[in-house]
Amino acid sequence: MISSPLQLCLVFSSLLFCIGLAGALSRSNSILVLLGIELMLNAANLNFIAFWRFGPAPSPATGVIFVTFSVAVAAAEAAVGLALVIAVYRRQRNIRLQEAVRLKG
Amino acid sequence: MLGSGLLQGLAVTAKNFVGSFHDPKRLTTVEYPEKRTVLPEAYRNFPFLVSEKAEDPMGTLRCVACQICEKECPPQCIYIEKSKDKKPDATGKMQIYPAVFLIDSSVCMNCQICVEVCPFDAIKMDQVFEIATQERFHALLLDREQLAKPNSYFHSIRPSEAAEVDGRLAAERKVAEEKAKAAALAKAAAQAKPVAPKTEPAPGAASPKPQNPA
Amino acid sequence: MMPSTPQDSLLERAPQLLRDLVTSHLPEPWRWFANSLIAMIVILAVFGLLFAALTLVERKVLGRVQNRPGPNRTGPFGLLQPIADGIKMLSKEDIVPRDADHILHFLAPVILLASTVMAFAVIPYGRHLVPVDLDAAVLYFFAVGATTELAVFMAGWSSHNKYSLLAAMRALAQLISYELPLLLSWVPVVMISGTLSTTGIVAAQSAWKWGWVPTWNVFTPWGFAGFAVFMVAALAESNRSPFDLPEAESELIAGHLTEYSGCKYVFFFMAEYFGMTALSGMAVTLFLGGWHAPLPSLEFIPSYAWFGAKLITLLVGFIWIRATFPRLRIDQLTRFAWKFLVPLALINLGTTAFWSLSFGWTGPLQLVRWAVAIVLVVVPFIVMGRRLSSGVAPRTYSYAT
Amino acid sequence: MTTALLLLICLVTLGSAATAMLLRNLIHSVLLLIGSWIGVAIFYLSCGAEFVAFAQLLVYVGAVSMVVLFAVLLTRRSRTDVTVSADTVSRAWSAVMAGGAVLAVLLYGALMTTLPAASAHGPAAPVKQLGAELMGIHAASLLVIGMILTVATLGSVVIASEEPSGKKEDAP
Repeated sequence: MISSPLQLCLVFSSLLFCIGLAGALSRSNSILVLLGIELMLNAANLNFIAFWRFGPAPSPATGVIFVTFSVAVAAAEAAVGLALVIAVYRRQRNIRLQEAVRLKG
Repeated sequence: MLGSGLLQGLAVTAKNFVGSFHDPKRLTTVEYPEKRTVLPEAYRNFPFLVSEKAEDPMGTLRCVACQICEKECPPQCIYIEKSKDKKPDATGKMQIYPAVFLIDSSVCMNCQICVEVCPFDAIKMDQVFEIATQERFHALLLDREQLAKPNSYFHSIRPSEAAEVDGRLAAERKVAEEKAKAAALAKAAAQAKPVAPKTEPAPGAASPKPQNPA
Repeated sequence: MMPSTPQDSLLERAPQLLRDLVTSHLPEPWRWFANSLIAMIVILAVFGLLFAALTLVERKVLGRVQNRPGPNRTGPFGLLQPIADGIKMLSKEDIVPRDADHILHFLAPVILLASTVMAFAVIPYGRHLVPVDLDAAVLYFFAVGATTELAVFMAGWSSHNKYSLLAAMRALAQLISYELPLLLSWVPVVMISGTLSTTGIVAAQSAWKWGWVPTWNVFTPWGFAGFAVFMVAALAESNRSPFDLPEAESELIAGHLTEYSGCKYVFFFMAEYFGMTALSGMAVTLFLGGWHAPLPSLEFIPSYAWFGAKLITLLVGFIWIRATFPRLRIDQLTRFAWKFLVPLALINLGTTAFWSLSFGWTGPLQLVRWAVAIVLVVVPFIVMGRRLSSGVAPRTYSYAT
Repeated sequence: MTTALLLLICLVTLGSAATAMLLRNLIHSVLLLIGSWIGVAIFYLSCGAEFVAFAQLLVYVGAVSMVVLFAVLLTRRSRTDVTVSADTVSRAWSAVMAGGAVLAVLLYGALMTTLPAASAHGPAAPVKQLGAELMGIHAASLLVIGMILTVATLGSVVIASEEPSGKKEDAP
């Protein structure tokens, strides 16, 4: 069934994606949720490189450039996300996701 | 300018680094066990007993067990026991000698008071500082045999002071000999004219008692 | 490894000949494997010995600077001191605190040493002596360098000791705030030589101007500024002398290394020296013309000898600086990085842009180009230098003559 | 031999990612996740994209891991606060079910569709070509990325810093 290495990469990235998704959904600690999202982002990047490497097109480096940009954006997102987590922690002393419901500033 | 202080600092360390190779004034450390610095003459450490002759230290000890130093020692670290019999000392006079002479070097504070009060120059300050011992108590209690060192050693560590002490002792010995000679002469004269009046030889014999050195 | 051209001297081709002697008969996949294995073993051996010698040279130079002979008890002139230190360190008991996180406690030195040694893979030691010729070699070098921060954090956290965690935070603050000027300072070199691969950068510095002046990057205004910023940041990155706050003995005992003893401490100690050597090796490659000889007439000396000579001068420079400067406080240290080094490195980017744009100028314009470049480098240095120490009155020093 | 190595890297990355999501100790799970990021970087290397691998290594393992670890340290009250309390089993089960469903859809898509044959030689992306394209076609997006990064860092500093309003917080 897994004939070409491209399919191997696709299987690998979708597995990684689902681990990230399951992790993000199951854990109540917001830092782990953020890390789950980070994992899903990595899985997406993986697909880009897989298609660039094993894909049909000769070699436009758009896939590689796309991944560079997405790594940069993911870093910015991680920074802002964790800043939010710290702000939430300062508000309610613990970072359990279920208890972050108060919208008052 | 920002970097100028830094560069001056680097220049100083460079000068020190280069200087330490050729400038003896800079490299002052002496590599101790192999090379030793010459100790200043007045350096003193623990006391030692002076004996006249090296081959028979116990026989020719100058110390006459007068126990002045034992009384004078501030930390009371000297312990002397007088001998029962007498033996001739350096000037030939029959003197008591110390049967037991102990100095507790762990208590002694090198104050040299015993040397100053000793009328017979029997105890002097040594210059030995490598006295580490394995054992804490008995090894630091120095007895007569360990303390006695020949006069020649005293000359080697303190030439000027030893010479001055020897000069004084020799002068003293000469005075004592003349007295002895004069006393012997007077006695001989007394026996030669037994009929001579009784009172004349008595004062002669009393006067030549050796005075204590200052 | 590039094939060695026949016109090189025998000494020049010697390392490659020796290696081919051993691996030439192996079939292809195993031959590549054997070659890289030999490269690894040679790197570890050479830099292991250099580490041992460096500890001795450091203590000797520090001693001589303070007018004392330095270690001379073990062996003639103290030459066996590294062995003595090694035996002492390895025979010491390895104490791990009871509540420590044993896995992390063990992993921290391993990761630190692994990532530091991995950085040696891309430095060109000689004309044909490049262990791995990567296309993005310089980026690889600093990417691997970035993982050392992880190891510092793990060491601080896993020793279950308030003070070592605090010290790890201070060390991380220093490492992160000096990683930026470190990365920014070599961007001009890449802009001018147009490639990220270390062999390409060294090749770009191979020309001779007027027949005898080598065109190393350090002899250009932007190159000199970049070299200065790189060396200061390298000092901070490898926790050396004026920036050795993380393991300052007088303050936090041994910082994040307090709970380490015996073999693990030797790993940290070795990783610091390997980091210092790797960073100065990269400085030689980027700014001092890698393995090129300073004069064309000295070309007959093999290239790896030149690389070694430059490396050792830089290392002795590290030790010299350690012997001279007092330690910086944490606030001075970060203020110096953010308020002085980062702006200086950014302005240096501008200078290099001007330098590459004015590439075509010839004749009198060449002087104008140099003058403008020098002004662009010196003026910000003086202005920011004055602003940096504006609050402090000029101190008067009386130096020991 | 290379596909075997590739497989090994994939398994290691998946393993560390999965255990990262299951562990109680927060620091251990973050470090395991950093291990999976390194696995992904090695995967990029084996695919020949050197620049991206080192960029991932530098950005994720160098910087983002530090941000995450500092966040973990800042949001805990005491030493033992690092071990997170167990989640309810039902929540875990529903998450795994959702993940499984998504996985099924993705795997179906990946395995059933006929994908075009891979191009003959492995494409190379030398850094010089990347640089030329970044400065050429994608110059605008490069500036936008620069803008995003500066805004993100400034914003996160403002969000995470103490409130200047001096409102009395309850002692931690």
